[in-house]
Amino acid sequence: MGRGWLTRWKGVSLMAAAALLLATGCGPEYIVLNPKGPVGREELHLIELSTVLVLIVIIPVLALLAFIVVRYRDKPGNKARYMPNWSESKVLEVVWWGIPILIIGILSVYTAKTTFALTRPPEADVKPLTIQVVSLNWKWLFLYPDQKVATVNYAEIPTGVPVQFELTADAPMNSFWVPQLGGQEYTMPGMAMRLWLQADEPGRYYGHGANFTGEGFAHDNFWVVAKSQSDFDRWVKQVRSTAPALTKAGYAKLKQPSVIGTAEYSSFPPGLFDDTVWINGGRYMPGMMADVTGRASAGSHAGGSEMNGTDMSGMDMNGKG
Amino acid sequence: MPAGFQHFADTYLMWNEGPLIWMSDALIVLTSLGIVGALTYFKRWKWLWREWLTTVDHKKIGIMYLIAALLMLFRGGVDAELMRTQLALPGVHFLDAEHYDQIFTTHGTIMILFMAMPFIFALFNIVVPLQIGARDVAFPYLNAISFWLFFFGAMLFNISFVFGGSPDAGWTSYPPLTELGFDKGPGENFYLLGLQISGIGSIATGINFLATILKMRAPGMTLMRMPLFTWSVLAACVVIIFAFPALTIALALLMLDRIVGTHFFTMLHGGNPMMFINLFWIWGHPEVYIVILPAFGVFSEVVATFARKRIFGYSSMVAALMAISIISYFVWAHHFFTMGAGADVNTFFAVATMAVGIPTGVKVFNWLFTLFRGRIRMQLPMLWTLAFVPCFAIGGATGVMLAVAPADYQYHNSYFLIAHFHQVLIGGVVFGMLAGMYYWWPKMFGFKLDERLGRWAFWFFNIGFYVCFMPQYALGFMGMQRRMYTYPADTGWGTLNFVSTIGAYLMGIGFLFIVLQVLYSIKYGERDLTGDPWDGRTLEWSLPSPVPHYNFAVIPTVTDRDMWWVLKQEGRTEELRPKPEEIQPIHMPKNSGRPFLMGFAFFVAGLGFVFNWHVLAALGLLGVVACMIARSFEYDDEYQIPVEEIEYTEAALGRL
Amino acid sequence: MSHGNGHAEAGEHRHSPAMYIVGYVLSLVLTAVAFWLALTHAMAIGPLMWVLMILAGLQIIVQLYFFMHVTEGDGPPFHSVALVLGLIFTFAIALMSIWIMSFHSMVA
Amino acid sequence: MAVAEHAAHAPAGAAHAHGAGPADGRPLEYRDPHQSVKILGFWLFLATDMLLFACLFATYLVLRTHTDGGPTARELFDIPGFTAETFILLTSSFTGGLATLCMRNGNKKWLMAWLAVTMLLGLSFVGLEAKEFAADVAEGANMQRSAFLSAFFTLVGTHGSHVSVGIVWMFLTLLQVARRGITEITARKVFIVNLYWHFLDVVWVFIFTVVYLSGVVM
Ligand code: HEA
Ligand code: HEA
Ligand code: CUA
Ligand SMILES: [Cu+2]
Repeated sequence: MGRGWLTRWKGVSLMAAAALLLATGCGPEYIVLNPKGPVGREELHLIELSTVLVLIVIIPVLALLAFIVVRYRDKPGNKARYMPNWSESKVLEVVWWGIPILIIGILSVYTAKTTFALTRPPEADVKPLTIQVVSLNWKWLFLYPDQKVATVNYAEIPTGVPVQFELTADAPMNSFWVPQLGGQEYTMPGMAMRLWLQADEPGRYYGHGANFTGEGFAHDNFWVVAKSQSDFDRWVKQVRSTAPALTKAGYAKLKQPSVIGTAEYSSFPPGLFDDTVWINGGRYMPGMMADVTGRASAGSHAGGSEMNGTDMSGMDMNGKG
Repeated sequence: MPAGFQHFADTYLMWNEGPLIWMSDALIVLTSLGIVGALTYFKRWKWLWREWLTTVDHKKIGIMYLIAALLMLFRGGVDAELMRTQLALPGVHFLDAEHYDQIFTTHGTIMILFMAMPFIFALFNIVVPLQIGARDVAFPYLNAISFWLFFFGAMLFNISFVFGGSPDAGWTSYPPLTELGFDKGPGENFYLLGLQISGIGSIATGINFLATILKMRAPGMTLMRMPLFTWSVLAACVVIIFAFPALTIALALLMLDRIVGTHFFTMLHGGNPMMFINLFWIWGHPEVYIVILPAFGVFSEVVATFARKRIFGYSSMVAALMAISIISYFVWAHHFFTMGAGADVNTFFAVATMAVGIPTGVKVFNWLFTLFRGRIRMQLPMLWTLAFVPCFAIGGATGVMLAVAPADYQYHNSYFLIAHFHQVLIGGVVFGMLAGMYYWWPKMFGFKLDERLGRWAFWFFNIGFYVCFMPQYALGFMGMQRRMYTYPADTGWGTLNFVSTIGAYLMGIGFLFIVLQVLYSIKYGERDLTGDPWDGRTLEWSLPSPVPHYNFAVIPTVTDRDMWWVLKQEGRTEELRPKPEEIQPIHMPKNSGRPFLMGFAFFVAGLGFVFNWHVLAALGLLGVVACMIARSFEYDDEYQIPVEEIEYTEAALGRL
Repeated sequence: MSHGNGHAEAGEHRHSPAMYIVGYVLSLVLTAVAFWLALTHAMAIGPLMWVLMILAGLQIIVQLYFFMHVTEGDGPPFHSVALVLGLIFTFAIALMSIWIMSFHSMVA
Repeated sequence: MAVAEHAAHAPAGAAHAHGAGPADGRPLEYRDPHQSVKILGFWLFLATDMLLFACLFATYLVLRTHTDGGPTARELFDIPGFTAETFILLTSSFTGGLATLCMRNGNKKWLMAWLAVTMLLGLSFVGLEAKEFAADVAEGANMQRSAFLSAFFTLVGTHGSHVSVGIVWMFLTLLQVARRGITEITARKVFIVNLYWHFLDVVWVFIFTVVYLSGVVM
């Protein structure tokens, strides 16, 4: 058994080392660890920082355990000290209440900072692009309110431009996740959330719904395609001129549960996003419509809001955070 | 076939669902026939009723919980093996989406509510009264009710697989996916009612053990002399009584939505699905601490016993337990950091969550320093405890990483999360419960479990664990989401999934060794004649194994922490033997069939609600009410054990 | 001794009818004040809510002390500890749920 | 402390000699540890019940404004109605308290009388509430109408069904007192059912504050 234990701890530390390796170096298939934009990078920094901080405590714990088990085994002739009644030590207690407090303290500060930072656009001086995202069963509808085009199951974005994704669902709650660009955010019926992402290099980035939505969930992926601004503009023009329009009826059909490929539309019913949010309960969210809309049909709903009279100032809907 | 039967078979027996269901159907029918046959053949029906179904003895109730937990571990484990088989390679069609969804849902629900919960309750029941020097729990009758509510709740949940269809929206069961609009089937109703019924039982258990620990301690056993396992039960019960009501409400409201047509969580008419998520985790997070705290208690007992050393930093340990149980109440939103409730909300809950790591760390260090300068005996309970430390430390550390809200945006709902919680649930709860089972097994049954087979189980399960779950962290970084029934080859997830599946099989083999070990030891296991096979420290080891049903012939007067150890050191063990002149008649609660009937009535009512059969539901509820009223008028619920009988029993055990 | 009429010994009554009457009057007064404040719109809505909640809090104390005999019991007051914890959690659930579900963010 | 509790399972004699001595100054229901532990158990139950209501309150508060174009709180609530309910329940809490008082004085007749009065007050409370609900439903304000109404009916209805259970329970207790007189067991039962009753009164105070009063002023 003695040897068994030694090899076992070796095994564990080997695996820990392997995990570490995976977490730092690693091939392109580790998409979370190979971010292609500022948001994902910032999150990766935090992942790295937290890994290092917890390892500072965990590694000594593992080492100590290995040492103790080897040294204080109950075997004949073991000369290590045996103190059956030694059970208090103020100094030690202070150490192991203190060190974790310290580490958690440091981690908390960085967590707070980044949490707040991610609610702001990654780049302040570039005019952001807005894309509205509606998760459906089991597909993703992307609406470009300024370009007036729409796509299904893929979205094109220009590189170097902060993209403001406005998220909602017209189906059970899902989660919008493009690991290489940054972390996810729920898409919820009746809610319009905001998620800032940005791609720095051209590429085709894997995206997937991350919150279970039923039978078709496994096939609920999409792509975010980043290209230069000029390529992006060309793509918009092309969609506008060649693709069919998304009509109300078309949307109703899209909404039916199904798994489909990609599609693009040269236009979509104005206010589609806001109406969707509104119908599914958005009218109960103070501040939400004021923030998200301002563009489309908010005005027509303003009178109906049940939230009249409550204090809405400062209640800004911010996706992240 | 008559049309009526055809319809019945299609709707409820799900005949067109394929071989998986047929096999389970056949298995269940065969097992039931086998049990009925065996009971009849050996003329054990009466015995079953008298000794088990009507018992109010905490030790027997504990054993029934234990059996149920092991069975459910098997059922949940088979689910896990099925899932892992399906995921071993990309694009497999061993299970289709529908069945896979059902299986991960039942796997998660069963493992947490019908495996982990009864396992901890098993140990509560078996150990707590013995450790504090009591004859039974505060409310033995209620204790039996708790068990039968758990049992029939679990039954209701489990029959869904072959009768009407399983739930398939995850153990978290988020609406609106679980609202009628998206989920017609009775599966979700099974989930809601099965959990509701057993949840009521859990609340009662929490109250019962809290009252027991606060009020039934032997003279001299002050709070700060209580064994740490009892302390951990106290802490867990505090969490139970304050957290479970949230589950009750979450389930009740969703059920109202489904059955009565209200709009709490629907998409239309002003419902707010997020509120369910909120309520669910108000319970759900504390729930994971409910199951881990008793495991912490087990480790504290085992570490001290097998290192032959006083537990290090006892008061710190107590403070840490209480701190964990209170803080655990203020962290629930970390399960939905990505809901976008606001940077302020996320920051608050992130910091609170990380803070739990501090008292937990204190416990880890105190265990280590209990071992330090001790003499460590590598017997099975100790092995599992030693395996727990690294496993839980790593799992806890990844928990802290998840608590970093912005990082969680990348981990959430990925296999990184799956790896985290299996590491704490298996490395913490399952290892802990197994350690406890091995430790107290002789006390329950009077024999030890075979050491050699146990080691095989241990190594298979442990190595299997790391092989299964370490790759899942990596899969998380590769962007693999949870709850996908299959994935395409070009994702590159195939290799690691394959490795993970191998690990799961190894764990399965480990479990088979445990089964083998139990069967083997029943026949050949080393008998425990002293009542103190591990050279223990606390009161339960002063009693013979198995313990007579009145526990202590004479209630001891406690003078120390680890009193039994101290007495042994000073050669004063005689003090805990009953002296003839001190023996007096003992009052014990009478057996009652009513808790069983009441559980059954709940089951009937539940079934009625599942299928909207209102008459059946009403009949069931009527049965429940009848049981309660009958109890209200019951005055004569105790009997007396005469002195002669006690003397006779004790003499036969060689203690007089 | 039959149980029906015994135990009337004087010393054991810490609660005279006076206690109950005081409790009742207090609860009536507190309620009346709450009604009056609310129905006459005597205050702005924000402060009014605070005052109403404080009045309700006082009602808890009245019921607990005058009617429910919280201060009694044998052994340490475990039940009071449970109540205090329960109250803390109650308010935590209610207030934090509102906080979470209002979905507003502190940053612009 | 633990010494006293231990009597619960100490050999018969001591624990079961009813009335461990009149001079020990403890009320009847606390004298037998078998009974007094049930009182603690019941307090713990009240704590969990409190959390149950906490969750319902939280849900109500979140869904309060989600009226889906249907009736709002202000339109729905009937001020004289809930005022009457409030004062009836407060009074019943008082009479329940008097029942405990009489029990401690060993006065079986008045104990039963006050319990009966309390029950009657409780009944009239439930009756008024049922009437209020029926009126609401008649106006089309049923619990399927909107999330607000779902939450309202569930919260207030849960309280109402607690009160109904309390009435039945009080009745059962009353029967037992009538049959057996004031014993350690019946005393404990009376004490506990009254704890329950006062607790429901407290919950109601919050319902009229958070639901009704806030509803009509907002
Ligand atoms: C027994 C069960 C158990 C336990 C004990 C824990 C313990 C912890 N968990 Fe875990 N958790 C689950 C079961 C458990 N969890 C489950 C089931 C889920 C997912 C549910 C689902 O979605 O289906 C989950 C999900 C989950 C999430 C949500 C993630 C997401 O959905 O995106 C988070 C986020 O904060 C989290 C954090 C933590 C933390 C910080 C701890 C801490 O308590 C851990 C503390 C322990 C240590 C830290 C190790 C020991 C300490 C030291 C050795 C010294 C000090 C260390 C440091 C200073 C770092 N857990
Ligand atoms: C205490 C809780 C607990 C325990 C012990 C386990 C144990 C295991 N779990 Fe589980 N798991 C959960 C709680 C738990 N799990 C929860 C809460 C979820 C989330 C559910 C949800 O998303 O809703 C989950 C989800 C989950 C998933 C993710 C599914 C998905 O999202 O798609 C996976 C995948 O690998 C998995 C695997 C396993 C494995 C391999 C084991 C192994 O430890 C099992 C070991 C096996 C046995 C103990 C039994 C052995 C069986 C036999 C002996 C039969 C022999 C047969 C063969 C070998 C084929 N679990
Ligand atoms: Cu969601 Cu405002
Ligand atoms: Cu949690």
